Amino acid sequence: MDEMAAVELLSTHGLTRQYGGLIAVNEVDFKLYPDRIHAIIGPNGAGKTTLVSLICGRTAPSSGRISFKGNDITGLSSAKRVQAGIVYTFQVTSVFSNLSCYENVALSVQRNLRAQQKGTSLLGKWSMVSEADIEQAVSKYLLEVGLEGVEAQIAGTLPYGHQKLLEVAMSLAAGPKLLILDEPTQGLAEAEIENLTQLIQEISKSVNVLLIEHNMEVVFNLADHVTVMDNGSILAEGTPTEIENNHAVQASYLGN
Amino acid sequence: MVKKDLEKVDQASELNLSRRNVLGAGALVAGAGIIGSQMIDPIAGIAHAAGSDAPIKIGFQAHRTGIGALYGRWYERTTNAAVKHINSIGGIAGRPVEIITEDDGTDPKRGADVVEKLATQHKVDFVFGTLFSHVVMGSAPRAGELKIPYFVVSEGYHVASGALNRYVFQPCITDVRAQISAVSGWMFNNLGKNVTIIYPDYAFGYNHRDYASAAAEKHGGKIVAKIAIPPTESSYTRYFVKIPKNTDVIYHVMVGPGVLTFVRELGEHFGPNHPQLFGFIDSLEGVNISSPGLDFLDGSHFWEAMPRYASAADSAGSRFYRNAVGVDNSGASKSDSKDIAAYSHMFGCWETLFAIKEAVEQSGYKSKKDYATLIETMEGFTGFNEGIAHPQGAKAFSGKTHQCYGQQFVSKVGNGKLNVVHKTSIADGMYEPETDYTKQSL
Amino acid sequence: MRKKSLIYSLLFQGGILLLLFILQFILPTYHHSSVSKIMVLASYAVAYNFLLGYTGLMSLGHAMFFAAGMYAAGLGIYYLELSALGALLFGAAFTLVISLLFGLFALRTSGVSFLIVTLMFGQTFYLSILYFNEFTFGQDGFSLAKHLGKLVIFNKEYLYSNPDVRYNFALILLTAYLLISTLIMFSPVGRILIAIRENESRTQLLGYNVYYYKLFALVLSGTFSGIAGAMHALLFTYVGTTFAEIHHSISPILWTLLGGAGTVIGPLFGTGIMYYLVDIISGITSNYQLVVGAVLILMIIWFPMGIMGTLRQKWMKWLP
Amino acid sequence: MSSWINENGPLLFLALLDGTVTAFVLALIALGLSLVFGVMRIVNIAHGEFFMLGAVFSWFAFDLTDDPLWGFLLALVLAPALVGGIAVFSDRFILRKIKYHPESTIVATIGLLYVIQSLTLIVFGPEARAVEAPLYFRIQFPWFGYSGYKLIVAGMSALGLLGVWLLMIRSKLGLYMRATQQDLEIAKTYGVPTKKIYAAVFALGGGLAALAGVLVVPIRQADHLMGLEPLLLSFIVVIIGGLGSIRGTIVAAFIIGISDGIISVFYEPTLAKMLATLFVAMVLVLKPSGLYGEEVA
Repeated sequence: MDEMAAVELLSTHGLTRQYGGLIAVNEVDFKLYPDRIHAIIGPNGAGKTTLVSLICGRTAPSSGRISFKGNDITGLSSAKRVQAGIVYTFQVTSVFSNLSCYENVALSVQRNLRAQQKGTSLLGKWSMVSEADIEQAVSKYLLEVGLEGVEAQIAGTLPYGHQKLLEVAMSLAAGPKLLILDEPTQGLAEAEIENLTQLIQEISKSVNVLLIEHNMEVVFNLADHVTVMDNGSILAEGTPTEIENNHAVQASYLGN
Repeated sequence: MVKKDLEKVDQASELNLSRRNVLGAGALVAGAGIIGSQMIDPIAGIAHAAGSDAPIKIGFQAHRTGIGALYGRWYERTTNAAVKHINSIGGIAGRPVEIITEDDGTDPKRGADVVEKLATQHKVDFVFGTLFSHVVMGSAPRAGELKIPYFVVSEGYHVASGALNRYVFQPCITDVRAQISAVSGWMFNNLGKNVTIIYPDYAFGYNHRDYASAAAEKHGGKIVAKIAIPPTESSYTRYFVKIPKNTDVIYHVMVGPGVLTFVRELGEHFGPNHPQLFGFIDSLEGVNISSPGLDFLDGSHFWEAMPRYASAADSAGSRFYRNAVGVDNSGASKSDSKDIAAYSHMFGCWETLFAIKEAVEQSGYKSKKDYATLIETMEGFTGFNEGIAHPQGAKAFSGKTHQCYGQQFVSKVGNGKLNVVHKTSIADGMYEPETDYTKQSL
Repeated sequence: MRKKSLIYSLLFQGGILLLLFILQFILPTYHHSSVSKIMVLASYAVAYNFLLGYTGLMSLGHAMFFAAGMYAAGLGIYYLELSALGALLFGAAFTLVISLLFGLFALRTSGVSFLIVTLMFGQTFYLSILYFNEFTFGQDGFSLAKHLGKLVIFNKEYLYSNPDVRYNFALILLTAYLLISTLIMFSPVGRILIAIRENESRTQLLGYNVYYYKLFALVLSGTFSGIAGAMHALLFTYVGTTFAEIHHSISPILWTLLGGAGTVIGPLFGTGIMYYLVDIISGITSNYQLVVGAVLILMIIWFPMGIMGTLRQKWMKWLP
Repeated sequence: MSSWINENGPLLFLALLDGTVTAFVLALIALGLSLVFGVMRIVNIAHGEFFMLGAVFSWFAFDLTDDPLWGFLLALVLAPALVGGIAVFSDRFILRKIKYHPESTIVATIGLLYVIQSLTLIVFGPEARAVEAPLYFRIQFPWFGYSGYKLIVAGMSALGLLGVWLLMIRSKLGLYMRATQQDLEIAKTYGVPTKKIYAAVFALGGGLAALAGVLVVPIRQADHLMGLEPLLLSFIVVIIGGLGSIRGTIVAAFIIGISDGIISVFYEPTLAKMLATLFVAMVLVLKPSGLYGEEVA
């Protein structure tokens, strides 16, 4: 519990989201500390995806607050949150399937490059971003996820596993401070899962990772810290070992 | 409306490219293109000299589709009948007449294209036949640019007002200003002094509003209310409550598909105790007077440019014309008694073709290079005599305004038909010319 | 890869524009004039395509922008005695304001709602031209022939409606639109617009404020449509409500889809083909609208990518 | 106040009377558009042409029988059926082929609008043709008279609306329609024949417009261009009421019908139309769900 002393990267306070009569996320106080892989697990309908949707701004909360690096971001649009460094990768791949892989990653790269520009130009900041720089960065990120050479391919024609990797490349290219991976291993073959696990390990050296995952093997392999959700609330928190030994968790979730 | 002086044609050098490099490289390219083209001078465009028996080609801009289609069909029938007759009597200056028809969809955009197509692709000698005033407004500038005589049959005031150009003539249908001036005097003197005017909410209607008001002043009448109805309206009852109680006469002029509804709802609104009605036949052009619900019009009066129902008073020319265009004695098509003619407008097509014939023959027009002579000849005309060529009646013509002035009729509805009760003189409709096209260069 | 595409497409468009430049010396009078008109209308379609083809927003009210530019230029010449260039700039500025205001409201909606909002705003604009007829000359419209000055090139005077002036000004307008469209489409901003068309919410989650980019596309498209309208007023000297009617909003949809939505040059082909189709049909039958309707239906069923879209898919992958 | 009533009372009364008649007819036309949107998620731009076809078929029936009453009764049965048939045909051979994609549907139905209008022009001709009312009498109020047939139109429209309502809540078709409107995928898994439901709804929508055409034609004659105006008005109504909501459509038809009547009578008709269209645009922008409906995607 020594990490408690560290300053949290992200925290929520009484975060709630209701859909009609259904409370998907109920008064959740969630804390995420830097420099470790944090996993959220829980049965279907526990509110995991809703919680991360609230965090990345795809969904507006019914009540409660969210802060990131000490700033209140509850009112920020999803785009602003990406700009602040909260980047989300989709559960079901959501690449631009009609565009080439190059375009997919370039979209993400160019925003980051633009944000790094200092000074102004008559034609606006976009004119200061050069295509050569974009090209270079795209290659770098594709290489990083192990997809070198696919630039010209149309994203929708890639095998599913590669689309997931492309999605990760897009997220990395956005320059994340916190990378949220929603069920990254879902639908992947055994070998692909292993590959992805390694990649996440690698990424986590420079980027904070929040992982939502069903595959317990992956969770216990990767995570430094685990939050268990059930019925829209946090059921338990702790290291993987602590969670494994938690009776409540076993009863509600791990047991099956 | 703001009247602007018309003499700004020669105001030059607004975009002097040689001095101000405003458009940069693009301008240079344009300049090169323009000058290049000027030097080469497109091979086409210059009319080949026609042989003595080659047909005179007349382009007919027809409203076959769109809101003008009803009139357009009768304009086309009349035109074909006139050409048939002209060719049977030896054509124009010994040359047969050929009509080339293009549909303009009653749309000013397409109208301009049609004028262009007739002039430059079909290489017609003249363009003629346009009715709807917005189409005339859209097409006339192009005729001016192409320098091709353009004879309209529109009854709009736009020709005589000076809004168009020297190539546009309206030689054989009286403009709406003169029509109103001619018949409204009769209305004020015979039907009543307090008049409510109901008119369509666009230019044609404004002419009625403005010139009827002017006529009221002249004849000691009073316009007690002016009710504008949008052209898209399909129900009129709610406008009728705005008619003041002291109204003696309702002056109505409506066009478009709603006319019948208009009249019928007027009847429902007032019942038997209604003010006098004075309408422009435009309200019922192409509509059978004995249509369901129109019995209410019994005893009311209409302006007609040419009486729809034949009578003993008709001239020989008028009878000849009625037969030639295939209209029976009650104003319907001889082949379909339900098909009522646009009788107060379509004569304009017939007469205009004869006016063209007269101008061509008098000027000795041979080909497009004789346009100037032809135009000057027509500007020299002072009128047309009644006869087969001009069955509607004699007309005065003003070379300055390019507009003719003819007699008008007032008819009363009775026994399910229209009976002429008054015929105006040409002078009743004349007004001081407000423009002089002869001063424009050709 | 991208650079090569850019060079290819500039060469391709340059070739077509060069062809158009040369054509003016060859074409017979009628076609010379038709092509001038096609180029102005195609510029309108290129502007429209910017919104439909590249940003994925379908508007049913674009005639509003075309007419706004046309009326601003025309009324500016009529009342304020503006010069031709002044009128063009005035038309551009006016549509810039109109499209900005319009965009601020309308872009709060999307999909079918956006379509209907554009239709309604377009209709309101049309009705207001009729309503203020004392000022706008209502349905009849007005001619600029007497109010326009002349163009002077090397001390020689030309009317703006001179066929060669008309042709070359139309060509310049089209060239400018094609060039600007191409450059934008090959820039990072173009990439964002395409991303919005493909998947708006995903684009937002890449950190882009989608609203601003849509607003940019709408204002550019609207203003360019307005400039095309102003140019039309100058070169064809007639201003009228027919250019504000709903039919004039439907036309660029037809031209763009036929030519290929989302291809820079497609709208030019679509406009040209439709113009000549209507022209030829109206010579044969009296019912060209039947053909327009049938083309719309058949195209959307069998040929939804349009001419250039299909060509791009099959052969010209580099086409922007 | 009392002098105002004396002066403007008849105006107000007429505005309300006329507005009510307009509202009933408008509700009938707009309901067709609304049902199609609600269930099929598409906007049918050719809807006004279905109305026009109803009026035109009515004229043919009148011409054929040469008797106002029999012609009217024949048209009442035949016109909605024929138009429904055209709608089913369009659904099968156009809309289904483009998979009801919202924007493609708009383009396709614009095409359909042109085709129907042009064919009508060829077959029916350009003129406006009158049809005699099956029952005609005039009601004399102290200040003005009014067409009795117009009141019959309002009554019959009300019956039509009631019919649709019963259909929606009592019949299997109605149940299927509501299920499809709620969730297409779930409806499919529960065995709702959604293809047939789509065709039926499109036919029903067209049939309602045609029915309105039949009712209205003795008041205002039939012509091939009469479809655009009711289309725009129906849009206004459907949007203000909330796309897909029957209750909203009917309420909005009354708001629009009566307010249009009042603004036209007391102010300017063109102004009334301008304000109505602007109002609709603003409703869509500021309250996209309309009065009762759900948000439009």
